[in-house]
Amino acid sequence: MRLELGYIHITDIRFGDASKVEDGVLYVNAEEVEALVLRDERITSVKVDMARPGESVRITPVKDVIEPRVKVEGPGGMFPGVISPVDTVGSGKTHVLKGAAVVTTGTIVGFQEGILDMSGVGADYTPFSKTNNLVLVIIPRKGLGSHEHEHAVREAGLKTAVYLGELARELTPDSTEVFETLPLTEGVKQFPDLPRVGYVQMLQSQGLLHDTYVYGVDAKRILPTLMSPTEVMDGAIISGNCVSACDKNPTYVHQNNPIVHDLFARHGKDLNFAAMIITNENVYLADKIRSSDWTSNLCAFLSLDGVIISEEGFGNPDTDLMMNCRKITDKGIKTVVITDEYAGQDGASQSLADAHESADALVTGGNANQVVTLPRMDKIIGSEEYVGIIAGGWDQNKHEDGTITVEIQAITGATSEVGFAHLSAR
Amino acid sequence: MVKEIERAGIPVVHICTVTPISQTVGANRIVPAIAIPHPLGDPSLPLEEEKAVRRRIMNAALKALSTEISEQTVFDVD
Amino acid sequence: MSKKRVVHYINQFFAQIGGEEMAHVKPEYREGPLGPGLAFGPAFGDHAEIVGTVICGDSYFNENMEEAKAELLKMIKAAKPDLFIAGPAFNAGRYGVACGAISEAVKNELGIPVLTGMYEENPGADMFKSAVYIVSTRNSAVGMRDAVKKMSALALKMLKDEPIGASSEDHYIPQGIRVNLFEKDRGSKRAVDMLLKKLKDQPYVTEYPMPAFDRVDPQPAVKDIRSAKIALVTSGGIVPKGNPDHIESSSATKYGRYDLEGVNYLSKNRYATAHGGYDPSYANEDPDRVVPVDMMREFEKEEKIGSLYRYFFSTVGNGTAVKNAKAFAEEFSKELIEENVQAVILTST
Amino acid sequence: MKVLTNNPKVLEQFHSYPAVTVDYRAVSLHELMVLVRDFVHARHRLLTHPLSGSVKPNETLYKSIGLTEQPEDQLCLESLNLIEQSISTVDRFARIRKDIKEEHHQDLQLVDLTLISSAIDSLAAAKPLPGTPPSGSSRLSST
Repeated sequence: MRLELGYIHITDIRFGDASKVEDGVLYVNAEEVEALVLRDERITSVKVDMARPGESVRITPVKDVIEPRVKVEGPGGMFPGVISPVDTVGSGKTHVLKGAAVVTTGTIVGFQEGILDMSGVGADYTPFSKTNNLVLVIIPRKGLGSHEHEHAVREAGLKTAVYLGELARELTPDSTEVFETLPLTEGVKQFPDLPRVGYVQMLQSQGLLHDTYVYGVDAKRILPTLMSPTEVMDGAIISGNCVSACDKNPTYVHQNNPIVHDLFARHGKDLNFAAMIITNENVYLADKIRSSDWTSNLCAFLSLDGVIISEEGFGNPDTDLMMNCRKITDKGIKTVVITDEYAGQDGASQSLADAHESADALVTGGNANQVVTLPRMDKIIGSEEYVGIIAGGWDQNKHEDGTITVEIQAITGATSEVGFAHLSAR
Repeated sequence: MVKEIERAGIPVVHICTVTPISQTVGANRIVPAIAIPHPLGDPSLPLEEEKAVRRRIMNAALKALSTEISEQTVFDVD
Repeated sequence: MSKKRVVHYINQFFAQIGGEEMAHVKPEYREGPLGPGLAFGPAFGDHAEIVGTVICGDSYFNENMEEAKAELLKMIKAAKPDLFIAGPAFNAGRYGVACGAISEAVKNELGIPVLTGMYEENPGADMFKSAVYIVSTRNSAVGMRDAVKKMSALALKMLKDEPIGASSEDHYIPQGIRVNLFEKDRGSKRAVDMLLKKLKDQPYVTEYPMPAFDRVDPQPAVKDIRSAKIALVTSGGIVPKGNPDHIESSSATKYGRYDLEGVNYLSKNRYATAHGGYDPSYANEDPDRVVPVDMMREFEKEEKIGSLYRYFFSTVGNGTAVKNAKAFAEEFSKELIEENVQAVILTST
Repeated sequence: MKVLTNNPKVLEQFHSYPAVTVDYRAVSLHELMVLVRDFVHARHRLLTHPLSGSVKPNETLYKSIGLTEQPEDQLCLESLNLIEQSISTVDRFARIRKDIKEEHHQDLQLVDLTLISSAIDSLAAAKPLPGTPPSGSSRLSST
């Protein structure tokens, strides 16, 4: 499968009479976006706002972040099985508004989370302080159930991203990048002397606010399976995961999966990026055993020499991670795992909920319990009301001078377990 | 506990039902017991027989304490 | 601004007094830098200077640790340092222990920043890495230049009151405390790099070593079990009826110490279990099923053992490691040692 | 499956559900975990991971954990290890106290309900029962 990504670099975002991209500026007609979102009768009102890098703006509680893209050539459309009809994506040509993002906020359940600061200390911890963000503050119909609410917010974000992505359809990209994976036997022949490397992505799949969708299928219902790594670039995986802001993967991170990108960067040079395997993180223990068995069998079946395994979320996925690592290692395959840590505010506690000696090559996204004091922001998009109760916050953490103290687990994307961020710990 | 006692310089024998756990917690001399709720007894037996079972386990414990070992060892109860 | 005052500790060898044959020399104080201390000068520049050097023989220090520390502390205090440096000790074991011990003492007694340096496998590293900053050095004095560079950099950070970074940034041996840092490369690239090294069988450094299974070497066997004093310990929660110490039924935060004087067996009228993790009826029916006092008394009579220790210790544990249990055992083991108990029988449910 | 829970919503939803016995206890999260351990000691095997969900243990009050209905022949060591590890994780988080507002109890109950529902769905999928109605999460997930 061969996919060409054409990047249109976005350096600013502004409201305008017509939505368009001009000289790197993304102009958005707010009324059109509102009308689009309000087509969903579950949503009563939506406020369209903007946040640019360096501004004194805090967005909270953040639900999802999505990159605007459009399929220009090749089968399928963006977010297949969810927004576009089901069709295999990942080949042809896709245009990307690089530097822009759609951010959704909404209070689905009371302890919802996700802080995104566009400047100050907090901005260092979130990758989305560097993007020009179109923010949707979504108010649902009164009495709408949590599941429906989550679904409505999720779809509003995706639809808006598709709407913005369409603006890039006719544009000439500022730069392009090509990604290609060959069918199994051809791939082996292409680089016979390079180690065959696979990527195992564990997807959060436990229930409300803990779900991930693959071509529209709830990931808890999948068996581990193979994907072409380019499929994720067209939105084959989307996030319905809103708990644990620091280490969940927003849709943006799925679209830009950094492990996929960094493996492609060495493809044909030091390694042969053979396959991507997705698996889940279910609550039911028999599911965990079955999925890790299946995943390790797939790795062996593909004659992989090395595998990177990424985790998503806190707590019980540590068990999935260790099961996967142990079983894949037992097949004689070299592994590296990526996780993050909950070592306490003082950093002195045990970092993981589970451990196994096979996980001897581990990359960490840092200690999510680290405490940070965020400066006062001139503007809040969403509501700060929840800062006290989001994961990583606590009641007495709002100070008189307007600063707030939180654990970095409250910050969207701070301790990414797919290695999207630079934070680490020793 | 077992490790700290040993570390303090006193040989210790761990009598416990679930010997793999004993190995995990780092006991060096291990003697298997009967069951979790009654490690050194067997309520299904008449008193005299039950005491004989206890004696056998305790004999194994004394033997374990008297035996030089270089690694974790589970001693059999005769 | 006047230069900050640094006092430096070295052993007899680096003070050029002599080798092993001079390891017995007692503490002494000399003005100014000496030996490796001279190398710190250029690195400190205008910020700091070594105003004095304390020297002690490795054997003397290790064999008379309390006296040596007291003498050295007096000398160090008199020099009014802003910072204290010991070593680097590289892989010299006794020197490493001395560097760690005196650094810890200075930190605690004088309340000034301290640091030392040694090879990660130096026994002193394991003993003192969580107490003081130990810069990781090579295993021999060949690594002196590198060690001085890293130690002086950390020293200057301390003197300037700058925050200390993660162990990988400031080159100290990890202290068991997780410290966040921003890496140059994002996590995914670090993972790919690590995997490539692993695939080529090249050395790589994991960012989080798996918690090691702590092991203790087995103690030698009891020479003559027939004369040995043996203590009974249990995690099965057997206590006098009414649970006078209020030991919790799970994950206990206390342990009990109970007198067995004149007790020939554990009567069900006087003892019961406090354990909440299993069906208590069998243990309550006959507590000897958990703490075999009856059998120990028979063994005493039969002279199969010397004696049963007068007290037994009891807490509620649950198989796997419990931090509290560790603390209990450390505490009562002291008593057992003092009372010449030669062996322990620990029973668990 | 025996579901030990301190979540009233789980009791309400599953009290008469086939193949599920809800054992509701009005206890704290820590106490519930300890109760689960007692069952594990009594040779019940864990069927769900005790640290379900990403809501941190000090930020929720509710937990539902699935175990085998009947004790098995032997103590399940993996279950014991898992529950011990989970208790120690819960206790570790408990050191950082967070106030949980009353108005969010319902939300926390709902999330816990969907977590255990997903496990009950897995159980039902593995052992189809005649006349089993669709349970919580399959009905609720709407994509």
